[in-house]
Amino acid sequence: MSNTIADEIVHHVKERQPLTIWSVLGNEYFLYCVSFISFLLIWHFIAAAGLLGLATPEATIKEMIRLMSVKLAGKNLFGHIWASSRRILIGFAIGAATGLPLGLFMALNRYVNAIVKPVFDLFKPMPPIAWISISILWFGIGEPSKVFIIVIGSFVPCVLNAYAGIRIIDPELYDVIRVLGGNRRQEIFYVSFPAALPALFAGIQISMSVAWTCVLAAELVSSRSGLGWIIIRGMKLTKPELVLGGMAVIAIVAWIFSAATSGIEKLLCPWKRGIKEL
Amino acid sequence: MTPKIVCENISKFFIQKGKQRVHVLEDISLEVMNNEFLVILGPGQSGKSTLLRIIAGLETPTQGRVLKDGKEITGPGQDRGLVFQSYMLFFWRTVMGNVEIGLKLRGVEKKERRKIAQHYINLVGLEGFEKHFPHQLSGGMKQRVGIARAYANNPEIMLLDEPFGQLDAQTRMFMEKETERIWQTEKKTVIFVTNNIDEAIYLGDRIVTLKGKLPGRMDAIYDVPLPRPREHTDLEFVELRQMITDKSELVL
Amino acid sequence: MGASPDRRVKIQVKNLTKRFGDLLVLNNISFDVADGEFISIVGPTGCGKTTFLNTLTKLIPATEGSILIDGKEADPKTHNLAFVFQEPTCLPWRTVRDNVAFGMEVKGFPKDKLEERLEYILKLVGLSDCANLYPNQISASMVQRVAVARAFAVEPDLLLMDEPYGQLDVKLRYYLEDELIRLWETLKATVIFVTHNIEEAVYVAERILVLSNKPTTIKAEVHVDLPRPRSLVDPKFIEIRKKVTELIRWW
Amino acid sequence: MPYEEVKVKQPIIFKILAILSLLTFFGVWEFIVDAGIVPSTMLAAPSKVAILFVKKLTQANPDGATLGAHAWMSAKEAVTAYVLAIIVGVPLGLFMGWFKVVRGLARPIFEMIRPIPPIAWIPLCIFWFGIGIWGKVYIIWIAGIVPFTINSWVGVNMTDPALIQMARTYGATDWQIFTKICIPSALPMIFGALQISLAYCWTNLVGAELLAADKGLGFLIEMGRRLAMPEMVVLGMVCVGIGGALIGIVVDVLERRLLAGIRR
Repeated sequence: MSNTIADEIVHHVKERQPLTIWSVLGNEYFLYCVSFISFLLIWHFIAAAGLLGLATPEATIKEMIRLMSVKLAGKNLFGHIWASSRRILIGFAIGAATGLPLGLFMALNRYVNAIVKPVFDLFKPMPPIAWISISILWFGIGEPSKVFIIVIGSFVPCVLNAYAGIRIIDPELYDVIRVLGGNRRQEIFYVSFPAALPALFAGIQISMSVAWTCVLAAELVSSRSGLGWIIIRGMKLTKPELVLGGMAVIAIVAWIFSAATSGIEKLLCPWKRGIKEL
Repeated sequence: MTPKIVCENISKFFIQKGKQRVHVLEDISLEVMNNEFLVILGPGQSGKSTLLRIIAGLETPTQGRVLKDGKEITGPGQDRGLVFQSYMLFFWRTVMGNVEIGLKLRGVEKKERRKIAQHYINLVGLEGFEKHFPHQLSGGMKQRVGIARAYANNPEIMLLDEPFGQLDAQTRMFMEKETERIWQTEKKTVIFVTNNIDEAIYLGDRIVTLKGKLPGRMDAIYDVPLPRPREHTDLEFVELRQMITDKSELVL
Repeated sequence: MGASPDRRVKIQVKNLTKRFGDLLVLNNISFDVADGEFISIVGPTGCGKTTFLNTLTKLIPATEGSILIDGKEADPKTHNLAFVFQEPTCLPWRTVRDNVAFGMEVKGFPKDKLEERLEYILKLVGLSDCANLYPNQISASMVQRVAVARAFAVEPDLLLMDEPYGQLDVKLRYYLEDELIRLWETLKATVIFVTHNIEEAVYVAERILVLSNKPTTIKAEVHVDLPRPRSLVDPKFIEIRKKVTELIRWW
Repeated sequence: MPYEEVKVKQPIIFKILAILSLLTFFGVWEFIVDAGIVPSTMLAAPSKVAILFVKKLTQANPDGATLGAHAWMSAKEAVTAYVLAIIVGVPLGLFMGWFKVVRGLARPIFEMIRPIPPIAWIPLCIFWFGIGIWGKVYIIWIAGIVPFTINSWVGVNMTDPALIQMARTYGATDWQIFTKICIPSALPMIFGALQISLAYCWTNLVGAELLAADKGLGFLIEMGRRLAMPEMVVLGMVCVGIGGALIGIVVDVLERRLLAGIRR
């Protein structure tokens, strides 16, 4: 007995279309290429015409390749990437390590919730970037102040998602454990934690992207290394290829971080592998 | 013979949205014999699932009480196994992981637990699917896992809450046949809730009907004297069904 | 397989074949439907029923063969096809009235005709009282009746129903089946009714087509010439029911 | 009748705990600053913040504008960018969800720009727009548009395929299906983006103002740091928090109204 409807859908996808001009023009991947190439071309012509103060894509790539070997403020490009990444990793680790358990506790225990939630709600609407100035007052302009911002930034989404992850669990799943003779502790270990795992990862993804915003903001305000600093440096030296290159590198590294998180999620949640996502 | 389960004048009120009191069940009294297959038949919204959850110990009745072997039921326990309408499988566990969960909760050691679980996986006909995750199974297969999970915990009483409500007519008939086969293989007291009259007559030793619309009230009790295995197209089957249908009310 | 010779043929399905790659799903299906006929289609679970319906309504193209309505190739844009699905397909943001009107809107009925027919259909199906309610305010059976009303409203050349009453309880199903027969008799539509429930098929249809397992063909054709209203305990009824059951039994 | 209205009391202990928790929080804060455990150059006591708040309502010094002027500036930027994000993001997402060609052309660019934190645009914005309002509006817009586009897109994608099939069998055109089926069923998802987008906007607003502004709440915070006035930093943070919460409430009410409108 197989799921026949699913079978049919799979076969439908496999169905071969005859190759015509229209099917190529309408193909999504073909359009992706068109889009990508025209994006680069338009960028090139705007820059070459001297409009908007942009550097051409070629100049940007050349500059980035140059930076791989030439040191800027004592670090080559990889050094700066690592400087930003290290801040994120440390700050994020602390934020998640405190935020996730706190969110779980709040969702599982009404007393913890009643005590923590009012104070947490005070801080929730305050954007993490607003903490930059006070962070510098507290920790100076060194590493700790930047890490602190990232801790704050990743803490809030972690708490919120851990909390929501537990709250959206179908209460009947707990009934399964109760009917089988399990106790409250077993309900938590066998249902709450595994069922909330996908939501935890969603929180981690959001935290990651917030962390990137935070690290950039912190580096833009005050630092001597990192990708944010490269951008600011480019602005101060009026070298647009440095600004654009910095932005491109940030996009790539941030994308790698998010892809890595998805990879870990797939590894830890094998049951999600077969479920289609956008 | 003393009854296995006795419901004494059960009434149930729910509080909805923190301010609405809903009367779900009124004055339900019934007895279930040992190894009997009892079907509770009622239309949607007649409180039949609530009655089953009260017997399972997941809800407490507002009035009245439920006795098992003469002792009052105060909470859920391993002696009663429940099969849910919406399967309620642990989507993060494989078929094996789902079936063995009850034994795991009781600390049965791994080898023993696997052996028992495997036995029930085979019994429901899912051999070869042990490593599949629930989302890879069809509806009928999911509910087989649900049944195996309840059986593996070796309860005295099986409670099934509209287990085949989401299946198509033919798969449903097939699953009814399977249910009968499993019940014949390992006899247990079964309370089976459904809104499908064919299913009720096909499976039940006795049928208790509830009246539609809340609060649910007892309507009638029918004996089903037909020999097993039964056929949906037998004249006696159809006539009994006609009789029960004629006596029930239409809820549009 | 032909319809009765004294009736005009409305739909002709000729050598309908569907392949997905190397997999043959529909194997050379041919049948005719007379104007105003009520046909049931039954088949074992997993018999490619979904593909069959989707091909019939042109949701997916057939590999070979053709479907002719009044001698012309069927096309949802020119012909009035209507489909009542198994799952409820009411638009939750429209009232019952606007849901029933949806099909006619898409078909571009002129405004006055639309209004007039809308009132007529609502009254005929007995939905006038809840015409201004939203789908989430009415019961599941009512939602399905709205879908049926919407389908009849467009004066369909062909009305396809895919197990519309599958999950309803028995008493309700009898009621809705009787209502469907009444609508069909009043509005004279050509209906193809697909179901898993053999009793239901025998109860509503003039003719039953039995599908085989994959690759799907028409395995048998059963005429149901019982007078209406039909009785479920009539020995003749039970005999036909048994016959069809044997034809598709797989359990 | 099975339904009747009753009143059920929530256990009062949770309310007491909540109030106690807040009191303790402010008490400890006041105490550690007053007792000198934390130097007053690093943190200001709540009382001092309150005094400055009253003062800043009317005085423009030392940072050049009254509190009201700062808040008005921030609100103006945020709302402009937010509205622009809706106007551009929602149609973009809807079209990307339904029309393959639009998706094919827009998706690569969208995916390339999405991972860049909006803050990273600041140098370009300063070059393009100077430190006036439009540079900040651009950054906030970039931040706010992403949730609207994604949610509209997902909303269209999540349209019940049965509804689309139903419309197809009636012979509806692609455009009819898009307008009559896809857009209404995507609406709840789009409303879901209202809050998310707002949070992004507000975060990036502060970032933009910290770095390139002469007025606004972010600027107030940054001035507090430069002038070594922790009470001004905290005041700015509190105002940003309150502002965010207030707009959040407004959007929440709006969202409920609109959702109730389609759902009844």
